[in-house]
Amino acid sequence: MTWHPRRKAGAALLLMLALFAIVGPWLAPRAPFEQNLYGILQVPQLAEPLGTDHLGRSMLARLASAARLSLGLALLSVASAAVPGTLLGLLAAWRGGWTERLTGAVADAVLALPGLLLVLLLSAFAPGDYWPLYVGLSLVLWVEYYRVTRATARVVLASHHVEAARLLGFGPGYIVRRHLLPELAPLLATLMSFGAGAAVLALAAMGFVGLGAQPPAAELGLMMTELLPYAAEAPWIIAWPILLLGLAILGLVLVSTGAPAEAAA
Amino acid sequence: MMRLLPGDMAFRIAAGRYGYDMVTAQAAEAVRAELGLGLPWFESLVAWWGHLLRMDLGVSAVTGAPVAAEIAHQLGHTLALALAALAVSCAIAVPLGFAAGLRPRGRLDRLTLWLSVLLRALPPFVLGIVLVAVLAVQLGLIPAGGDAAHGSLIAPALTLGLGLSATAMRVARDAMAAVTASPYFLFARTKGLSDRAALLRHGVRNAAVPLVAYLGVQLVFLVEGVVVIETLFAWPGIGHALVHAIFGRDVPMIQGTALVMGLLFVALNTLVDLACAGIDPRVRIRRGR
Amino acid sequence: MTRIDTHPLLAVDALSVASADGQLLAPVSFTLEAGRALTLLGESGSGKSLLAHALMGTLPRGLRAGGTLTVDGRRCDAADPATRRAMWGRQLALLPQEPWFALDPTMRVGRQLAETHALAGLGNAQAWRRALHDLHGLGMAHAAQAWPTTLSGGMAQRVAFAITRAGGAPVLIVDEPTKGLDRVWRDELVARLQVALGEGCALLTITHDIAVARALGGDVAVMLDGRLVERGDAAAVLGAPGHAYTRALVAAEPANWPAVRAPSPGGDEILRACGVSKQFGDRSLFRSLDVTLHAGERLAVTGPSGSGKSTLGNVLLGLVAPDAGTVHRPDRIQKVRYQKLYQDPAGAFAPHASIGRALEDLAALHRIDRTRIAPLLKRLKLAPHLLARRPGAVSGGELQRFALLRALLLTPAFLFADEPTSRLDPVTQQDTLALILEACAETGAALMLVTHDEEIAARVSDRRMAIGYDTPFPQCTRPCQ
Amino acid sequence: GKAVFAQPLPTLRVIGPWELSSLDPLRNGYLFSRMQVTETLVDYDAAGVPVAGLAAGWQMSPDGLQWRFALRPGARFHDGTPVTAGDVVAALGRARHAAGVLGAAPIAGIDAETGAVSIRLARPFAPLLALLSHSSTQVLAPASFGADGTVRAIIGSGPYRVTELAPPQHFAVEAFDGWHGARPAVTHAEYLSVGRAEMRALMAEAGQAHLAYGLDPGSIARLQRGRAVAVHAVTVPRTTLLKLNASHPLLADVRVRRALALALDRRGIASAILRDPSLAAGQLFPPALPGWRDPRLPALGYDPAAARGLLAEAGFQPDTDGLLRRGPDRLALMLRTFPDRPELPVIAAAIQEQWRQVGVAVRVAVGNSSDIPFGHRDGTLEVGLLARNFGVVPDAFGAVAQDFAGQGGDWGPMRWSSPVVTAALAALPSTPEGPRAEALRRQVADTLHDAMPLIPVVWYRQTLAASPRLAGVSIDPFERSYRLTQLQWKT
Ligand SMILES: Nc1ncnc2c1ncn2[C@@H]1O[C@H](COP(=O)(O)OP(=O)(O)OP(=O)(O)O)[C@@H](O)[C@H]1O
Ligand SMILES: Nc1ncnc2c1ncn2[C@@H]1O[C@H](COP(=O)(O)OP(=O)(O)OP(=O)(O)O)[C@@H](O)[C@H]1O
Ligand SMILES: [Mg+2]
Ligand SMILES: [Mg+2]
Repeated sequence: MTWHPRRKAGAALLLMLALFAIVGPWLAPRAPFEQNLYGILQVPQLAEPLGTDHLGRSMLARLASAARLSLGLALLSVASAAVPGTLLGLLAAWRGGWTERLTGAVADAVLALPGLLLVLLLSAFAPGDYWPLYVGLSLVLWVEYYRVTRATARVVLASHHVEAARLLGFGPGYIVRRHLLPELAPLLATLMSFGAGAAVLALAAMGFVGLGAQPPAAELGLMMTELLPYAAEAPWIIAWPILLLGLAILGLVLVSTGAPAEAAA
Repeated sequence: MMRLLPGDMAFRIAAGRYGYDMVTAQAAEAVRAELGLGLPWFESLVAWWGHLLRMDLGVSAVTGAPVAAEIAHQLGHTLALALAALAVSCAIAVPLGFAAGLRPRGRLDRLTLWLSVLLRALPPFVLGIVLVAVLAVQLGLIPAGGDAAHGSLIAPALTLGLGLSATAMRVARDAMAAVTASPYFLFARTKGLSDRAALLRHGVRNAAVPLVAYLGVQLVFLVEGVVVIETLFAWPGIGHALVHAIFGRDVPMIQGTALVMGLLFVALNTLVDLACAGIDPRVRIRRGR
Repeated sequence: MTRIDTHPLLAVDALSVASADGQLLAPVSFTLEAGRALTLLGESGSGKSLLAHALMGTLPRGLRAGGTLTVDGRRCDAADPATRRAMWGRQLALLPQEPWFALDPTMRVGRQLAETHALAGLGNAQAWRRALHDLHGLGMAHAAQAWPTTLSGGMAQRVAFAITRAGGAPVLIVDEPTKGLDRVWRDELVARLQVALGEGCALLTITHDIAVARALGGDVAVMLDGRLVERGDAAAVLGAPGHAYTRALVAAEPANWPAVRAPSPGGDEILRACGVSKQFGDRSLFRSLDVTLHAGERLAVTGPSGSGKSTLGNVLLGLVAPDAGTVHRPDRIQKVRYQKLYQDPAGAFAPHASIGRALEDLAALHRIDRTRIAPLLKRLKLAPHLLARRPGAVSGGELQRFALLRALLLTPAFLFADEPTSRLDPVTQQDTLALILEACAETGAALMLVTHDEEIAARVSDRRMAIGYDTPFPQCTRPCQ
Repeated sequence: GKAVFAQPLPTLRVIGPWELSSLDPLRNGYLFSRMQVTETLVDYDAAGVPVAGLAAGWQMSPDGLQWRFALRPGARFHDGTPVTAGDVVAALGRARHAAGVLGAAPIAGIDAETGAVSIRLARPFAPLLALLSHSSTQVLAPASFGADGTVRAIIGSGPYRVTELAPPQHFAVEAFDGWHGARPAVTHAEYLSVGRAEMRALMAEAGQAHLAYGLDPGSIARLQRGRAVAVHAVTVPRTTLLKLNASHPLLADVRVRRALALALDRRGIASAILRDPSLAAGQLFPPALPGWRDPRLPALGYDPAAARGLLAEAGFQPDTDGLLRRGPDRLALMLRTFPDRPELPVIAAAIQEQWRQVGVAVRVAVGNSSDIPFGHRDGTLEVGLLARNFGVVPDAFGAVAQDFAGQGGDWGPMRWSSPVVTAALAALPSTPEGPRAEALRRQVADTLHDAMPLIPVVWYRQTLAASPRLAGVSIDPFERSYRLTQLQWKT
């Protein structure tokens, strides 16, 4: 399979980010938690290539460890939202009737329950960990995939080619793979790439209302929250995590826009 | 469910009520006695349902005001903000996304891609601060916060809407790209419609199917997702209130809010479903069979 | 017909089409004159539709046009579609080969037509009246408020034609405008094309129906394998064909087919429908219909367009639930052995998977011997390299044959063939039908063939059914016990 | 273009982080007394001296058990009704709720007399005046209450009356014509709650707020550079401190507590997080509490080597990972704090790292503020980081007494007591102001400095960004009033 240059660029970008997450800590002069209260908010310089944060910690070291934690968890939360969301959406569109009504009601119920409550409940089981936050997020976020999938799948399922495939004896798995997914892929790819960014930002929002900040671990979203007060003084400091997140989203978008359905169009 | 959460409810409520300096064990015990928090959970739930049947949502454990009145006040603000943000996001995402989708891989497509990546990577509070710093402080165009001044809806709605438009723009673009590649769109053009007319009559409606489904979900998330914006811009909305209620373990308030929001969402979703079916007859026809 | 003075409206100079793999259409040059028809006949897959798209500037991505054309005095580079964009609908109009896909699924039929009338500067009300008038003239007065997905194949064909005509463009290119239409509507359509000619239009018609070519008169051109092999005055060429292929083409007209042997009746019952009725809205398609089919039997179904032939087949296959009555398919026969050839083959393939992939998947699913594919390809005159293409990148006739191939791989017990040869040139049509009959005979499959062509119906089967008339042919139904 | 949305003269806008979550004086009453809508019997001046409030004057019986407060003659509520002794008694009765400060006073009874209120005490209690200045004792007109006794409106007797109420964010006031004093220059004002410090700073800068309370250090630095606003600051009697569980096996040893105190780089924290090294807490009581603070005490220092020494003395040895152990126990602590004051989690992170340097493993849990008193009660709290306001009322005695009573109060030490402190606090209420009282207070300060049941970290400063168009701006160190009546518009 030949890859579109855009896709290659995206993959290269993601690879670079992964590399940064892995080797970054070695590049950094200090451990991510080491502070220097007398050298805060320093501008980037040779010793501190990305400057220091509000507690004089090395931004390079913190970004690298945040990249590892956040991007991994963001992908996890996207996957754990997209997979059940899409599957349920497909199921609802496929079966219609009470299956659709039931899953729809569940989705409504999830939306009606304050998502924050879910996240809080989950984080009560493992206080201080980040994964409950992300998993809690995906408990809410799957609805997005569910509804969008259902809406698109309904139209596709009404088409002749799906009817023909059924007549030819193909099962749901095949129809999903060959008929539905190619149609859904660009949309899902977009939602997922941006969803990874949304997950990180959602965590930033939680930090903003005072949830989830468990020092000293570095997490992209929470870094943005805690650096906000220093944005006016040292804008470059808060720019780093934003830049990193932006690059990650860009990489994902580029990789996914090369999806098969579009490449051949 | 609230009782599963860590921390003692009476203490939490006392903290919410009196401010943390004043929370003492005595205050907490007074709260416990006043609200009957010692009761087993099912008794309080039954009591709540009983009140509910009489259309009574109770009074907030923290503020002591009737829940219904508080929700009415806050929900109105939140809905105003959510709708304004949705309008902003549509106003940005739909034209830009559609225009980008008309020429996939064109210059505008690339530009909007960068734009939406940037908007998606910027946390709303940073965006909000930047907007206020530029629009309110530097240019003095809009008021910065609070609901008191006229036009104070602008900054929060803009912030929220911009953030939302990031993904919506791409969804719109993908949908439109699919439409422009379709034979009926080509036929609409070869039969003589101008690009604009073809877009308006045959492009928009077809591209709207996935977009409406997506925006429908967004509207729902908006109501809760506004927390940050409400906190940042001192907007007296329900997201902000709900967060406080959850932190303060204000059970009547949470129950009331969840109930009202649940009803609201069911209504919204039904509306979105109807809209989807209204836009696309194929869905209706298949169901009719 | 009165002849009006002719002048060239469209002059084509060395127009060619190439893909990355090579040339699909060798350079052709011709002119289209006002009031004179040019009819393109030719082998299925010879490049007729590509020629039409190259003229319009609507070639699919990946294909390139070469040469130049002059429309109404203006020269355009064929490779640059931008110059023709402004002429669309006003100077140039194209009726695409797949009318079903050309209609916007989210707009009612009447409005799609009316908006085209409005382009001529009519007010909304007047445009709507014109649209109703058009639909009425095409026998579809009741369909103005219908959604495109509810149209029958022939109805979609007629609507798309009306829309193409509505703009009043002087250069009219119509790609198989009569396929799927019964004789009455075919003649009506031809009459309308003649009216257009009378109004001074230049007409390029692509068709497989030689009767249409004859009726239109003017010039005919015959295409084979991406090049023009013969052209000249219609009567002359069709009366005394010069090229061997043209001769074959004319000889293969269904009217010239030898009558086929009726199959020996008997065999197990394959399908029994008792008292089935179906109506959509307040339009009743058929009422209390009984159909019984035994192994090896052939039933030809005819009827006016939109009368419910496809719907009947869908009811028998269980794809559409009847309003009343029952359909019985014996349990001993596997479900997948009830097969259907779709009226619109383009809609019946997953658009994003290559044809080869689709066949491969089918073979894997039902453990079909893959060596059966190659001989069938050959028999259907399908080039193996087409397997790598997606359904959108082959010609309509090619896809129709692939659909047949796909159905035959499953050795059907019952085959509902909905206009299986309507997109094929007469030669291929004859071959293909022969293949269908042969395959059915071999496997003892019951065949239900829908066709608008009485000649074909007559030659395929003695058992006939006509629906949409007040009294169905008495012999087609057998009472249920 | 800057002037487009700036308010024209009449309405003064005050913004602060506090939300108007309730009208109840016990809950959010302070906003109304700060905006000078309501009054308390006693008021305090900038020097911390009690002055007349709603009470024109007061007398104490020689035994200190009977107080009589004469009401200001002619005092009227905003609805025109006169303020009666009965109204005051009712207000004080409500304020004796468990969550009100008055609950701490040994009050035997409160009686209405004509034009006066008398309070009987069970024992002498000097800080009574201070308690009577607390906003929870504010006096509301009877018409303020609904049939069920809940507060429905705010009808006070101060120089301003409420014109608009939109909880939880906003309310507006205007000068009250029936006020006995001179008509203030600021005739209209409003309060708006804005949660984020950054936004408050921006609003002040944009001219959309005239007084913006509570600024973050980053914004202060920026505002001071510009000329758009004047920045005022005053240290307030609030100390950010670590509350230690003295019964915890690891913390029971005073050497460990001292070591933990020595391991803190307060100057670093103060300069990095609060941007003012002078806020490093040299002792528990801040300079804003002159009576309590002992100026002779050596300021707490930063000496990690000494800290390690003390820990070694206490039996802790470094493990391979550099963290300390004593036998099977790791020197690991859980530090609880809460985000209500945004600097607390940041300080917690700094402390975590500084303690790690001397070998103490700390896990930080940022939760709700009530987790600390709750953890105090059920004994699970190990270390809590909090900001304690000793100036809830102008006399810090109330807060101190509450914190150090018995084994320690909810916001004071935990399971720690000292006979010296107990005795001093018992003696103070009946000790008249003078060298003797001063000595007692010093005893308290010195004992705390030595035993370290609470580790002071930094002091606190209240900041205010004021519009340059205002004259007479000042901050009340006791956070009782926004002093609207003292403001003047500059022409
Ligand atoms: N997008 C494409 N890419 C590559 N090849 C194509 C594409 N579309 C059509 N072809 C090939 O070009 C040839 C001509 O196709 P065309 O559709 O013009 O045939 P046609 O003469 O119209 O046949 P029919 O009568 O069956 O419609 C066919 O062999 C077809 O496979
Ligand atoms: N889902 C539907 N809803 C409403 N009407 C429908 C639907 N499907 C088909 N029809 C109508 O039923 C009628 C019969 O359709 P059908 O496709 O069976 O016709 P047909 O005999 O196959 O015609 P043709 O020869 O043109 O293909 C048409 O008038 C069509 O508009
Ligand atoms: Mg063709
Ligand atoms: Mg049909």
